[in-house]
Amino acid sequence: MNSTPTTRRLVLTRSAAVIGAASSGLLLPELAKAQSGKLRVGLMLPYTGTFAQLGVAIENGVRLAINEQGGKLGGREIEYFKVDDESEPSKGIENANKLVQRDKVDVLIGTVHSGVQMGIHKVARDSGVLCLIPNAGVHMATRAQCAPNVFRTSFSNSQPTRALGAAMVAKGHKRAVWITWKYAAGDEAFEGFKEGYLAAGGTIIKELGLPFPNVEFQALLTEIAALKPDAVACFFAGGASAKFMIDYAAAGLKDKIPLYGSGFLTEGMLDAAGPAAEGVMTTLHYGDSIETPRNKAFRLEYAKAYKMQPDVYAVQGYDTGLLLVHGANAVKGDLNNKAVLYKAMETVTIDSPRGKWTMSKSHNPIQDIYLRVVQNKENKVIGVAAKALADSGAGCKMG
Amino acid sequence: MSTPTANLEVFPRSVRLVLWLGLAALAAFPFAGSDFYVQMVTRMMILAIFAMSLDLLQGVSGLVSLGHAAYFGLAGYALAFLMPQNEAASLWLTLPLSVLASGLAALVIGFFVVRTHGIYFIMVTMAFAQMVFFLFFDNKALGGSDGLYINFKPTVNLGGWTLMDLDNKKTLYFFTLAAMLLVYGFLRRLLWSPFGRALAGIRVNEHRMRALGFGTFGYKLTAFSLAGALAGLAGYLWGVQTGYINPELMGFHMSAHAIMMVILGGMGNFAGAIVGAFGFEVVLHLFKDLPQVGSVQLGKHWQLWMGSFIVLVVIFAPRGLLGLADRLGRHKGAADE
Amino acid sequence: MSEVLLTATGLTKRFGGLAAVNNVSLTLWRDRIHAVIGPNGAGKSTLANLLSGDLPPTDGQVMLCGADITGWTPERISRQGLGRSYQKTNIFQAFTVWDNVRLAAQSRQPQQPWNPLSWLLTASKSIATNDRATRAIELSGLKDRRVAMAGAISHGEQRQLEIAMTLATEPQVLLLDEPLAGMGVAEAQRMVELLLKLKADHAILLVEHDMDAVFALADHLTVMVNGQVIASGTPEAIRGNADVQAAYLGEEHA
Amino acid sequence: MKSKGGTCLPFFSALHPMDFPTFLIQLLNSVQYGLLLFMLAAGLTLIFGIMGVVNLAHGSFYMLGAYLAYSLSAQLGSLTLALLVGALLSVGFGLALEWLLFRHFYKRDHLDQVLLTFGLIYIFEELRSMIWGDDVHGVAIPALLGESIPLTANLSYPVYRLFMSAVCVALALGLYLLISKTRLGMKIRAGAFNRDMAEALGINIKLIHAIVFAIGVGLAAVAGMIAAPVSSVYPNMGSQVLIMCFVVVVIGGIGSVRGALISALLVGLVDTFGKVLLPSVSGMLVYMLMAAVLLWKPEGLFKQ
Repeated sequence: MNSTPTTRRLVLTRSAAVIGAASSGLLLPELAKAQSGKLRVGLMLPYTGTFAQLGVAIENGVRLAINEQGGKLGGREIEYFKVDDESEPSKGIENANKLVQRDKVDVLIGTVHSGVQMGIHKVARDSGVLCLIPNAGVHMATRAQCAPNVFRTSFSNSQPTRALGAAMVAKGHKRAVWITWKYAAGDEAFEGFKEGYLAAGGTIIKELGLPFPNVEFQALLTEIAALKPDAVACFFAGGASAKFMIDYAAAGLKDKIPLYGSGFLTEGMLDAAGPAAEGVMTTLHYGDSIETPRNKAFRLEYAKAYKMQPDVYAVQGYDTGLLLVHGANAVKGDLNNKAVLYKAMETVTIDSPRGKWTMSKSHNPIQDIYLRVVQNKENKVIGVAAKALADSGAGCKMG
Repeated sequence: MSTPTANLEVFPRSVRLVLWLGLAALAAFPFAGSDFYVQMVTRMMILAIFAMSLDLLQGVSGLVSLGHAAYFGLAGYALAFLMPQNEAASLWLTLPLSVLASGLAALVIGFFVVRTHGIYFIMVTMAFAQMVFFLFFDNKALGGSDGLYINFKPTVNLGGWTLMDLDNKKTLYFFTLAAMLLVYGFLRRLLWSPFGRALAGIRVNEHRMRALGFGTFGYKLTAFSLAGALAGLAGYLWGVQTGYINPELMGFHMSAHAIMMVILGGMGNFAGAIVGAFGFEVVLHLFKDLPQVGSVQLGKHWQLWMGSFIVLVVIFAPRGLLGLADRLGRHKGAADE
Repeated sequence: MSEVLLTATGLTKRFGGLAAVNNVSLTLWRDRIHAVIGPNGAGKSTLANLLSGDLPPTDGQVMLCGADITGWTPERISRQGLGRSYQKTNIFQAFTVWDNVRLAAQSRQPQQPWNPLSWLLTASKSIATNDRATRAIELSGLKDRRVAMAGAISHGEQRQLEIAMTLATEPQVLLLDEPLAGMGVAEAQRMVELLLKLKADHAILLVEHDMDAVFALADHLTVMVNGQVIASGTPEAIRGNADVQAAYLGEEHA
Repeated sequence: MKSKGGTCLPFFSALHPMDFPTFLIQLLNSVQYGLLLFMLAAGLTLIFGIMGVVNLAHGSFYMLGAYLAYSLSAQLGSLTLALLVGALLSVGFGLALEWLLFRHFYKRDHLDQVLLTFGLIYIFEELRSMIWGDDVHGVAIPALLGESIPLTANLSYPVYRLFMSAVCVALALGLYLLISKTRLGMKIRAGAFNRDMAEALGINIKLIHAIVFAIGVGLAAVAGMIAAPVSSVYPNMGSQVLIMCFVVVVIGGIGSVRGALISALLVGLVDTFGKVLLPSVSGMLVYMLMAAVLLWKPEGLFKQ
């Protein structure tokens, strides 16, 4: 396809324009950074790709909590800065720096993907900027690499699954097969399950794993059938978890071998999975149907504000907002008063839709984990699987 | 496949001028830009080295590797494993070893892949890169899916005395700039060496080269290993700058982006690779930072703009930005006479 | 008093069932032009490919300058002293005439791509290479087309360039696949003169369609039909050969 | 490859025996997966082999199919109907795309094609997110295919998967007949063999190419639609199958539909048993297979 000189010239001028615009575009934020009195809140969340809707839910939650304070933090006006982290770990550092160094944010809220969190965490530790983790459960953030300026309001990867064991044994399921993807989150979820299940007196007869993000489960389902365990416990998240439940049911296993899992198996997957999800039991730090006024009020307010139902991610975002509000109020909006700020955040008790929770020494929630069962397309909470469950925080030097 | 067109190997004055201006800008930039932009440009220069290393294969030898990121990432991992947990290791030790690691990997893999041609070559390089990717992704011992931190920057000492402190962002900037210029100078030299000419011949007509008595396998394998080693240099610098490496650095997208950078700038002359790397990154950032217009957040749809941009480039500027500059330069010349 | 440079004995190439070249033997002498003729699909080009190593023979043996080159790679055979031009013009379109020939000449320098020192030399400054290239280009009469783009010059000139590149490798044996194909009268005439000039210190195998040229040039003729040699001998002998007239010349002159 | 803590899967967990019925079922799984892969790869290999176009965006067509199945089955209330309409839509889409972009790239360098289609991936992803959003959706399995056939005490095989396999086989046969028996097929082969010759024979090569491309897109989309009910529909689902498709095509030999079938089954086999027998390296196995095959036959099993 040969292009005429005119188009060529066009394109050159065009590309010249692009470059020019680019360079100016690169310097613009610099100029805009006239130190306004506004408190700068950075949101580094996935807005494209597999986790996009999680990013949106989290941002909604954060904004909801802050808007409850009249959109102010400790009396200060705020300005939001957003970066799409694409759930792309190789860009984690770069994107975090965009917020910390370019936009000079006072607090960085992010993110969903554990790999990206590694990047954010590095930047947070190096720069000392206040960092709130609204989802990613990667262990190191509140263990070996824990930092005074990093707080997590969601969970550690092993927290939800640690509560599974007791519930399963209670139901008489003493021999279980574990299945997950072979990646860090899967490994950490397994750690939790293993500790909880063995402690409760169960035995793991086999541990199955398939490469991430492979979704061809049939081979392993066949193996599960051959192993004939009392129950299956799993960790899957994202689109593929719906497929897993569908395949599991279609293979006729659902009625023979009960399926348990970390709550992320069913979160946001119930429409997709349909009947295949019915009866699946999961443990998580939240459930839509928690029968407390606090939760009801929150859900109503959220639905009003955003014309959609909140999920666990929205709650995590909301709690992140609450924590930030609490801290900011304690220092009258002066986030540089770190000592006071951190003290306030460490000693906080968050009155969350998921129930009251406190901050562990390693800055990870000490929270109740609920046992939920899927009933007519809803995660029905049928009890508390573990009260005030804390992450070990192993290797954290703080506190 | 179309008959290969002549690469823009010798630059007309217009292009040379642009390049010199660019260099001047790079040298001056740290004194103007803030830390963030200094780091950003440092990263761009690192990617430029990466792109140049690919250009040696893609542009000069006509070997399109869709797995070049593997060698980029490997050196980063090498650095991570060489760097002790609680003290800094020396650059004199870690740099050569990391680059060597990538080079050797490329040599071994190259031994298999340079036998294949055209689309098969594209696919086999991809396959081997995927293997490397999963090797690191699936194994906790190698860092697993979350990757590894590199807690220290390598020390650069001579005798008892510190040559430079790479923790200083400006120092790292100029160190990277020097590396980039060094690589560029080296590759330009190599382009006109008998080796480089033979590679060019292989690109245009490998069959004829063999009939003329060239053992093309040796040439291609050497080019592949050399490119791997240089990609390793880039990966090493990446590891030094970010202090965090993960499997995605070896992933499919990283490789594809490198290909794009080389094409965007213009193949076969290394300057194009540099221009392309900068252009690609700048454009990407530009699109992601697009402002809100009315109710639409333009930046949110950066994938759309990026995709369209790439498509337009392929259609209108198959020879890349430098190719365009060259073409227009000639038009002007014609007009003046 | 001339010497044998290449002998092929019982060369055979089968593609699946059919034999494109079947038990062909021939000998090339320095200072002689040996022409292979035959109708389309007679297996002439396949024969050429067997000799140059572009195809491995199914059976048979090839000796070149005292070495058994059967099954060698093209590059090795080339370095052993066989230079080949192609029926379908096979040059570096994207390079200038000079670069084409220079590159060909470079093939006779020691090749060590893995040697870092060789990466720092400048190819165009190699005196040995340039001399070789200059000789080849002057011999083939392309002296004043050096700077032209190989893709841009006339067909005839491209054929000359083919020869020039071959000569730049300083071969003992020249294997020319239809060098006259598609040439104008004048061009053809120049080519014929060139070949006669080259004959002096090369052994030449000429695969050619142009009968007049062949009979004008060749010292020895081999006639192939369906992959087999039906006749071999001096031009006179071939002219007189009944089979040949039946199988080939008849059709050709009809 | 044991590693401290976390999952340390025994390197060769097959050391505990696999009983025969289980083995048979795994075989069935392999075939079933292989057939699905084939349906995806067939379109790719056609476009490859006949137009010589490297199409990285093939996965996007798969995704397009899945999302079409989602919306259409909701609109029309029947998956079968959705299949038909979706197939037509996607073929139309293919024709448009061919006319707008691809036909200008047949003669271009592989490089340009890689680039073009990589750009398209970005565009399709964004359009998908604009049109359908980023949620995960499910597609109901038609009632009469919803059953499962009991195989062992506690394992049964979903009828729908058998249906999928059946469709794939049917398509494989259809393709075979189309290419080797019909006039169109003859023309296609002629075009692939030598376009100039074909043109000389008065074959409208442009039209042939357009048709083949559309068929390719159609195949990918249909694969997506068929798979939607079991795979569920989610962002980026295309990119995950893409690479696997390329592996299949390359192992089989570019342009060879038969090769694609064989290699798809091969890949299915390796992937399925790899997960069970060599879990610790299952991620790499398929690529090892590809590398091995190409070292043995640098142009795939069935070179055209």
